Amino acid sequence: MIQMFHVSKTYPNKIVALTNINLEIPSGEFVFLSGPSGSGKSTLLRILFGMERPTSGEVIIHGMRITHPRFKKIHHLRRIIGFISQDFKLLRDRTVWENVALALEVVGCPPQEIKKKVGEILLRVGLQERGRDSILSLSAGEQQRVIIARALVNQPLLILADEPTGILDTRMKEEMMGLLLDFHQNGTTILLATQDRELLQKFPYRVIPLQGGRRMDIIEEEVQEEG
Amino acid sequence: MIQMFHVSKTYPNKIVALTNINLEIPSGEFVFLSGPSGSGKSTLLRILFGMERPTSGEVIIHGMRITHPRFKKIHHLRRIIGFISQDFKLLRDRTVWENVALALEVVGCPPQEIKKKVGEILLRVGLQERGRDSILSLSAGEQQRVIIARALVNQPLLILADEPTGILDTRMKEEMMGLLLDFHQNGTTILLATQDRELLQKFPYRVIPLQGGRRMDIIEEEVQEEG
Amino acid sequence: MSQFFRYALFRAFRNMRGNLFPNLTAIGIISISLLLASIFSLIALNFSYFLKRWEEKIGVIVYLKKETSVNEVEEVLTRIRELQGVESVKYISPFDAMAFLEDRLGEQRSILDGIRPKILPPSIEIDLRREYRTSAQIKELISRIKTIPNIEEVQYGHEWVETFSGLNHFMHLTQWVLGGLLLAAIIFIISNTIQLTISSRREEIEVMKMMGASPAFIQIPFYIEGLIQGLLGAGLAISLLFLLYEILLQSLTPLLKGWISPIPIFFFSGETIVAILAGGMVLGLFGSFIASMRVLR
Amino acid sequence: MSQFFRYALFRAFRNMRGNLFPNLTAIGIISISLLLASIFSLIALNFSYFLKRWEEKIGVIVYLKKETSVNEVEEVLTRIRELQGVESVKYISPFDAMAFLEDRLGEQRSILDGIRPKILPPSIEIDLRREYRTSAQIKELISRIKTIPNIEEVQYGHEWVETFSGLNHFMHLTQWVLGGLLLAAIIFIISNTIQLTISSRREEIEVMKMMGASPAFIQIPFYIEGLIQGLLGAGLAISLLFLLYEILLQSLTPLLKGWISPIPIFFFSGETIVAILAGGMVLGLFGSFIASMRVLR
Ligand SMILES: Nc1ncnc2c1ncn2[C@@H]1O[C@H](COP(=O)(O)OP(=O)(O)OP(=O)(O)O)[C@@H](O)[C@H]1O
Ligand SMILES: Nc1ncnc2c1ncn2[C@@H]1O[C@H](COP(=O)(O)OP(=O)(O)OP(=O)(O)O)[C@@H](O)[C@H]1O
Ligand SMILES: [Mg+2]
Ligand SMILES: [Mg+2]
Repeated sequence: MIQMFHVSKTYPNKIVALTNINLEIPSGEFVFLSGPSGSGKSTLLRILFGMERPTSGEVIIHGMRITHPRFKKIHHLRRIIGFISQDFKLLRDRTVWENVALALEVVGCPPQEIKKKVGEILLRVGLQERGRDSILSLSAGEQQRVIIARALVNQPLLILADEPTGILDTRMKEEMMGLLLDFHQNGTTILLATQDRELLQKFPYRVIPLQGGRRMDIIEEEVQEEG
Repeated sequence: MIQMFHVSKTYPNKIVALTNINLEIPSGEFVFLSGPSGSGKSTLLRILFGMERPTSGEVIIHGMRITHPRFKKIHHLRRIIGFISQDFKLLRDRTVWENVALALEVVGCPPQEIKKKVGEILLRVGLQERGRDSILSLSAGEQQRVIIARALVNQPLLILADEPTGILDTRMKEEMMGLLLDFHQNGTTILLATQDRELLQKFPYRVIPLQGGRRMDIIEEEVQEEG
Repeated sequence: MSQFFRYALFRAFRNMRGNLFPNLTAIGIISISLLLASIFSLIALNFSYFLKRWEEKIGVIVYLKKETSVNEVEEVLTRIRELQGVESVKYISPFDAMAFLEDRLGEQRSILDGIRPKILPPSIEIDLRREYRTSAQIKELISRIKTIPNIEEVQYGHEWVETFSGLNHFMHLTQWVLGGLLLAAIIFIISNTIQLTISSRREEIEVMKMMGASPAFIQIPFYIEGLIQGLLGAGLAISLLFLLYEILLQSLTPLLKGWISPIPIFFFSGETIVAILAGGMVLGLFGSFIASMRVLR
Repeated sequence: MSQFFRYALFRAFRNMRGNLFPNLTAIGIISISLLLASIFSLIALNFSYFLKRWEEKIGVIVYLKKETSVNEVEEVLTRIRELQGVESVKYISPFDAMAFLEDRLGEQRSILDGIRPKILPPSIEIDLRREYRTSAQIKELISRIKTIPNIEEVQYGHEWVETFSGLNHFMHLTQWVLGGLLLAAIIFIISNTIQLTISSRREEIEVMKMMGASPAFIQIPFYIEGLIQGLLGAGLAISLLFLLYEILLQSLTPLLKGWISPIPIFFFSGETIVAILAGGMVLGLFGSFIASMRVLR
């Protein structure tokens, strides 16, 4: 369960990224975030991940009031979230396997379990044979799949995905959406920010449209759902 | 004029990215490179940019035999090429303006000209008001536009673009394509690698399909042009 | 918890191996800083030992009249012994004085050929209690001695006494001021050097934070690294210093035999070496603590 | 071309300002390295000056029989003057000898009270030409002197001669071996430190290469940076050394007046300071050269 009350974000350079966002996403829902470049999609996701504090408003995730000025347990919050984002890159001097395993190491997962889980997720993203390769030897699309694997390997309760399919080809795009839908079926809440009209048209989930720092009307939302 | 003769590339980890590519692109042509993830699109562009040497074969660009073992003037080659690529990032501790200006500084452009050209190109990509902002304060799509501006600011003779529109929204995608077409109109050769079926369908240019390290048949090329 | 530390240790070693170059640089720089500091303390140690030996030499010499009889000498000795501040007294006969003179002249003793000891005056050397070795108190003592009969002249190394207190003062000042400056410089250098090695892993730290790593998980390997760097740096510094010390001593001792032999040159004691190693570890830990505060925010 | 350099200079300064922290660290580390090296050379300089003064003292003393007449002394002087390797001779009368003895005994000169100069023997001091100041040649000279009549004894500081050649040998060894090691260590440290400052801009270098920057365009600002770092580091080192030197001298001189005054302690000459500054620049340049070779590939 994610709740946002009157959340606004104005960056120090006076850019208003979000104005008065009110949102409730029940556990297990699949939601799209959409809007043009600069409309605040990534800002909203970063706030949910505790990377950015809203200028005003409150955010409650799974009962944690993460906007509380003395909220200190950000790492507890992050352990239940899988964030698929270009913001934090893969480590270029490590192998594919090591990059994915790091997500489990930092939460103190025992070695055997790491081995099992990393093997499984690499199989799911089609990189089972690239585990020992360096990140530098992957194509752009392959790197994107490692980022997805890293975010999902720890079976998060909540998945935040920022344009996860932008540079994937059609087949891979479908496979990755399939992977996310599997998680969804198992009860994971999913927030997916995308500008890909194909995706929005194909999947009948709720779309939260953002527009240059103000929430658009529900009317417009319906228009887009039809288009 | 770009010529590739029997170009093959096998990476040290035995992945065959390109096999026996023969290609001739006359000056001024607009060409698409397409193929699924891992099919060698970026590898081909990196070879043309002198970032990677082919395992065998010859490449001649504007009369420069860049595959010659004693070819030393890579920086001369790069000065006539604008490479839109995720491979070399923007400098995060500089402003938008500084990032774009760097491309002119390194070729010894006088300050007044730098000022004029950077101003013009930022206007073209719609970031005229963000010049003084830090790269870190840009959204993903805005950063991608800075990368485009940086590649184009020096009026290159040849543009290599690797998935330049992957994370742009529809309006921006069209504007950026418009920008590339303007350059094309002025005689610039353009090689654009993309998996975006929308683009391939919309623009009637030659498509060079790559597939997992071997050139696909012309028959298949035609199939895709129809699809 | 033990597994946590085992894993932290494992990561610290892996990081050091993976970042061999900045780590070696850090160790080298730490060891040079500590070498400088140890050279300084070694010099201070030897100098203060030298001063202590010198202090022991501060004494008063009383020359007796040449015709003083043995009984009279006995009386003078007894009266001096009773004075406040006198530790011990020693009678130097004219023969002893002659022997001393010959010894003092060394190679040039030939010029004494034909001199009879008899013409030299007998004298008494007075050792003072430590707390009476100050200018003022010595002067008072001397005025008392002068009242004793049969005394020709009283001498004391008054220049020495003044030099001595001056040097002692200087030593203390230097030790605290220079030592403090040196410590500050070392902490600055070590923390900055360690910061450079941490900076080179800023990306990794960033990613680990995003994956939900606890602050302790991120920092503890750096503390361990700092500890190890400090320990290795201190060990290297002591080894280098010992090497230098040995080379210097080995080359100089046979050459200067009988010349500096009364001033032995010491190396640190075992306890001091352990203390330096521990100090290196503390500095490394402290340096990585400061550095990680700055880098990890 | 001039514009190219002006721009390179501009970029070097901008880089240094933008990367203030690694640059200050580099300068600090360079200056500490150079400080170490300068302390070493300053000690060597003073030691070798001390040795030179000592060398001048190597001489032979000839004691004459007590009853030697003035004419006979004249003859001995003439014959000695004619010997090979003799630079100059000086007659020391018994009165001179007495004065020397009193001087040598200092505070304890009272023991000489009542001694007549007459009982001391007259002597002749011989200064040797520099090239004759070796053990073997002095021994030969002495055997010649001994054939001259009216001579009681011939003495020479043979321990001194041996010590002296030993020390001279040691000095040369130390200067070359230790100096070489120090230089290697300094180059290692400086190039590694500069490499760390360059590494922190690896991304920028990468991007500039991709934009078509020529290798010279990328490297020259780093060379300029290295040059400036070396210059500032050397300047800082000399300033620190001078401060140390002044503090030491100021505090010690009044205390040890008459004690070490025959051994003046020197600071570097103006030319040497310029040479050290130039050396710092060369080291910085060389360090950034090695570093950029490694980082820029
Ligand atoms: N750290 C920051 N400082 C200042 N402004 C920022 C910062 N981050 C984002 N912005 C601005 O806030 C607005 C929203 O940015 P955000 O990254 O949320 O957009 P977005 O919807 O993710 O866009 P895109 O689709 O291009 O990724 C943009 O105009 C951006 O320039
Ligand atoms: N440096 C490298 N070392 C080893 N293998 C590499 C290297 N770079 C690329 N490859 C491999 O070569 C193949 C082609 O890579 P390339 O980046 O050219 O693909 P691409 O067509 O650009 O794919 P994408 O659409 O995902 O960017 C991939 O399988 C990739 O893993
Ligand atoms: Mg975004
Ligand atoms: Mg690619």
